[in-house]
Amino acid sequence: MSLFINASTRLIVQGITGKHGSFHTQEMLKYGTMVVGGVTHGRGGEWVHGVPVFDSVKAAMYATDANTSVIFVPPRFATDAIFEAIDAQVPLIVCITEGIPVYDMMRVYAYLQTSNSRLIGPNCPGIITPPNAKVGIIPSEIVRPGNIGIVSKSGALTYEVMQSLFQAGFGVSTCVGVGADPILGTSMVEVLEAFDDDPETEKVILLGEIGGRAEIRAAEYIQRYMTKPVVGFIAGKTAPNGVRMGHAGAIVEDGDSTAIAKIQALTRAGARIAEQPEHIADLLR
Amino acid sequence: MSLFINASTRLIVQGITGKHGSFHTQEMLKYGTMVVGGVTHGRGGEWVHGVPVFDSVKAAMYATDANTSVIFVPPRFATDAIFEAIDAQVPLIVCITEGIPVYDMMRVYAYLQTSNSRLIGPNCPGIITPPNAKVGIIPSEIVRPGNIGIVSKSGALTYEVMQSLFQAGFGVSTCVGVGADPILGTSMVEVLEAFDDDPETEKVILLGEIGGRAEIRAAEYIQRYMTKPVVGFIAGKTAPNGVRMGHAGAIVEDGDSTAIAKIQALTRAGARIAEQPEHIADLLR
Amino acid sequence: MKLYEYQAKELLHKFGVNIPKNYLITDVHQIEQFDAPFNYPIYIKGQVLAGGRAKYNLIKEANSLEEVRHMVMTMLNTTVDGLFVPSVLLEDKVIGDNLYYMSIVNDRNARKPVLVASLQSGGDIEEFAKSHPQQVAKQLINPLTGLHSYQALSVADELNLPRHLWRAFDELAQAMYRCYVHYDATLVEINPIAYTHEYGFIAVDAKMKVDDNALYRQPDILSWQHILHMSDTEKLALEAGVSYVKLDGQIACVVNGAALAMTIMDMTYSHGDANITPACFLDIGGGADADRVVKALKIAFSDENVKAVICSIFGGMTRCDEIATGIVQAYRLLNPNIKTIIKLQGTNALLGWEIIQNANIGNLQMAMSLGEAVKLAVDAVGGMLS
Amino acid sequence: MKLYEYQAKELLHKFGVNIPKNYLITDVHQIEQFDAPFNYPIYIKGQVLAGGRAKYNLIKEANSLEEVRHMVMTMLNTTVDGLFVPSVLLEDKVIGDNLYYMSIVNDRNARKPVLVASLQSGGDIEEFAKSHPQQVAKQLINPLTGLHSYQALSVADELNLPRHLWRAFDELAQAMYRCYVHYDATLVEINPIAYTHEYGFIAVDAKMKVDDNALYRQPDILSWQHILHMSDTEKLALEAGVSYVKLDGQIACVVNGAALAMTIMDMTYSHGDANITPACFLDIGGGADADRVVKALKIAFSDENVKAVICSIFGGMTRCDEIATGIVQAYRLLNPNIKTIIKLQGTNALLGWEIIQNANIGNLQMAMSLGEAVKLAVDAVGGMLS
Repeated sequence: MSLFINASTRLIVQGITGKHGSFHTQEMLKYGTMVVGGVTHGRGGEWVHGVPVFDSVKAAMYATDANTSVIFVPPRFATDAIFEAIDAQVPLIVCITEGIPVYDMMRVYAYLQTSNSRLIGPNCPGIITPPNAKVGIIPSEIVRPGNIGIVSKSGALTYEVMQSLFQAGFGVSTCVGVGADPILGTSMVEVLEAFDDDPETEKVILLGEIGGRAEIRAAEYIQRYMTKPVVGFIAGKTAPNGVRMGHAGAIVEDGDSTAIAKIQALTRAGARIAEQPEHIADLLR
Repeated sequence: MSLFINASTRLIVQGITGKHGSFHTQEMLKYGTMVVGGVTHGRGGEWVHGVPVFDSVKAAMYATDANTSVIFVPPRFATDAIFEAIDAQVPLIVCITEGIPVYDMMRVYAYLQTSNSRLIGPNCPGIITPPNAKVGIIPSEIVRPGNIGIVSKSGALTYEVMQSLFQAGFGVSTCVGVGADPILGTSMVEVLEAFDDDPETEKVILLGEIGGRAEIRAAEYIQRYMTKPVVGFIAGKTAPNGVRMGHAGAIVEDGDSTAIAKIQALTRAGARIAEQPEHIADLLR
Repeated sequence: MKLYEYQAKELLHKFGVNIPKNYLITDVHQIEQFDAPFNYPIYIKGQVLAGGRAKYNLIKEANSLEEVRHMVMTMLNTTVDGLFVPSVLLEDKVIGDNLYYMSIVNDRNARKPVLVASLQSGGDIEEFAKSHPQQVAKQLINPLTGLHSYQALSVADELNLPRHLWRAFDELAQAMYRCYVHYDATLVEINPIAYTHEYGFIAVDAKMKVDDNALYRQPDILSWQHILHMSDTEKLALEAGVSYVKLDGQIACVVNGAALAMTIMDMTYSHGDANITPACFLDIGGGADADRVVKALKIAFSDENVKAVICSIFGGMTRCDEIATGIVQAYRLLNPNIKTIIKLQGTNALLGWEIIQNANIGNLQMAMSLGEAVKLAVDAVGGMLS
Repeated sequence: MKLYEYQAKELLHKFGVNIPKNYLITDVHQIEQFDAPFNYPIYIKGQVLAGGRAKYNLIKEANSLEEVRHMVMTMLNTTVDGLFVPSVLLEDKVIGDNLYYMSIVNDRNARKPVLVASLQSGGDIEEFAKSHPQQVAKQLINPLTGLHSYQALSVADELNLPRHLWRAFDELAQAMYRCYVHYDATLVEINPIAYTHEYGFIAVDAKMKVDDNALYRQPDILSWQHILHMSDTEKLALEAGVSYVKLDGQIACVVNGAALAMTIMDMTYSHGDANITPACFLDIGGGADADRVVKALKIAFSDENVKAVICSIFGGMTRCDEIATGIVQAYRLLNPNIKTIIKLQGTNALLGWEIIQNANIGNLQMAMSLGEAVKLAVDAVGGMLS
């Protein structure tokens, strides 16, 4: 078992003919992910790294019997791509795209509630379940199979942590990047729940940052329900108030959205919080 | 048993302080319907015919434990009234109002699919289950309890038929006016299904008219599934093509929407079709 | 409410649809002074609220200013097969490689808007769809989320549209959908659409219908209502809020409820005397007051063909006392030499009967059933005709 | 993107919100010739992208033309507490019986827009809501169906608003919501709203923020971007598509990913030497190409305080060879006397390392861990400062 993806994941790539879509299709294939199809409107019939391209998600689903889709299209087409995937009843949709307008995502989220699809992201690095399932852009050379679950808002910070785990000899059950946008398809809490239920996972790393209340809610969940130990790191202790720090979601707007408040809440909930990413491995021992 | 309403119906009237709302509240009360509350925004605290008025459906539902709402507000406020009733989780909503824009109703219908409410109408006369439950505007002096179910698109034509049944000695289990708008909350077929399941109903009268395919679908249903005999009448054999005949929905736009096509389909399905309304009673014997 | 071609094009253009350069003539003086810079040949298109204009000679091609003037003079303010021509549109003749069809229309069965497109243009799309289902593509639209690009593109795919046109095809569909939503249209149709290298997709002819029930929130469209060529009677009906359809016979049917009114029409037709038929359909709707009844009867009486009126009311929302008051007022006001057969039942029927009886007007006659009402009316007409 | 008060009011007014008569001064010549017909006293309001203007003396009352001119001269083109005043709004002083608060804002936790209103105006509504929860009413809005009137009315009810104001209150909320949707706002706020007999509800002050990610489809808003008072560096960052936050220290953090950049900032702060802190936050985002890196470094180098750069990239979407190419290009182009500590890992990291090494630039130094990168940067700054 593992979270969301595993060896039987059959993936289609929306935006497969684009620069990023094509590059990461190759990376995912290399890792062993079954990329069974791609979608670019108007490019059906082509092939990308040996993967057939279709003109619609529906056609790709029909031809390939896929169960997962990853979205690499530019932000102004990404909302449409998510709706297309939902309407084609893709069970798991992972949206890598950064820069989707918030209003669009609120509409997507409301629509998602009436469907059976799960959306991860947007603005996320995706999911990796070593040794051979990767959906998204997480570098795979820094991860080996193991029993540590990772849930994170960010990309690069997560990779830093994964590498230090790798160097310290730890392996990962699944790493899920939930994304850093204000409106996300899947919340940190939902991933914590899944880790708690996952027999492959023994300990969980939570990587957060300023902005929103996701980490506060995670702390509430950890305190009330979580049975497995959690180690955390929160970025942005020194970020100025009211300024958007890169991510659309990374902004201190009220007391609960500061790094300090989140660190305090998680600590109170029993999680162990690292001072800097490279200390996380020590706290896992 | 009976369809949709019965002696335990607890009704609120949206638009109770209006001319029609107030008049028909009195009529429904006279008939014995439990009208437990009314709603007019900004008129909470008043009383109409002994019925307390509330400022919102939510407040009325909370205070009265109602299970049904009837809507008498003017067309430009009626869409909002239906959304309010759906959001307040009223199980049965009957909308009498005529003249709601089609686009609004398409939105309402799509939203309704994500809820547990049933909508009857709009632009319908409502429902009556003799001897003491009436939601809407169907005149009650021309109906007695019995075993004939009636499903109809129209108001006045239905009353004519009810009166001739009354004079011929027949009684009615439930009469449901589904409405004559292009987009309706509940279709004729859904009502036929309910009649087929209703132990109180032995025979069913279907009253249709030109426009749409509801009667064609009813014919398909009757042919395939219906166990009880159906007698029908379709108005508009002589209506000119392409002209809207009063109702927003009453317009011949294609072959299936003519009275003749509907009469043929229903006849093929085994229903007996009356030449004029006053002959219906004869066909029931 | 149907819109004229030039109105539909104006609205579509606001939402980004390309239309040919054009010039509207509504007054004969305009054409006397006309000298707009067109490249001949240009189209001369009589504006009427109906399709199939070519067969009425309302679409012509002019090759010179002289011809333009002559053709406009011949069309403007004429009546062709019952259709008045209030204006003439002069328009660049667009030469496109291919002609397409696209519309957004309410799909009553699906209870959703639907995008319909075809590589085949002109003619009746419904008929064409039946005979060539492969050549017409449709996508239902969820009105809560709107038309998705992927849906428009899947239509393009289904039609085997050349791929370099897909984006433009999607943009056209999106523009039409925005226009449809913004104006509460029940139909937005471009037929044909041409594709040219200069403009991309461009609307050669366009149709639009706007939901009458939504006109209250469409001030721009409502302001066009006065341009519609309506008879005085139609105007009166519009003001009174009654539904009026003129027919050729002698018996006016004034009824609350469309189905009942149609039923009475049907019964009149099937009465046996083919010379005596309905004069009009007058649905006064639910909850009519006395004033609306007066106006409805005024409309009925104003038709010279009308020899009798059937006023059949079964009150639900409608209150029969209001109806009776209206009838009496109309007779006091107009005192027509026409019989009105009255059938009142339902809400406050007894009060209504009383009002009629107390008024003591000789031309008012009561009926107890639809059959009786029709019979009395036919007899009254028969008496007058013989 | 934040809008100025006068911009927010202009947009709200388009959607039907009443605003006081006003006049915008952007140029000192306008005020020399100014003689608009106001009734004194009028408000003189310096336009800045921040709240609490009263405490900066940016909101004043003028009683004569003389005073108007004097006040405008004092405010216009000044910088108050770091805020530049590019324009001054002259505005009718509205005298209302009561002042209200209303906003539509994205509720991140509910993942929906929310309507917020209060009978209490001015100040921080979030703080006020915490201390007086009874006096602030909220309604979550389903973005697929929009703001229903019943919701606005229930807010009016909850606030015990006088009932004769309910319809107008609903209309105001509807207008604000339409404005919010139309312009992809993340906040539309009127605070305070006055109620006057002449105008009904009227916006005394207004704020609006528009989603940066949606600016591509908001040409009107985008055209206002040039009016924003931005430093050259901020303009460069905007063009390059990098996220730039200026800070007061000496170490520029050029990173792909906000969280990692903030982590490096946090680590720099906690390094021990309180005099050595970050100079800026520069998030080059995912998938940056060489050109974007060049621009980011240009921004970093242009700050005189910058004594060292940390460029830490963990490539996922980003390819380290592109990053390395950009760094080398920037040094070839600008040849700054500043050390850049480079940490490259992930996608194509080896290629990146090679490019850096082959370039053979003395000021480029590699680090293997975040800790090492921060230490090397702090040492470099320490060396220059001592």
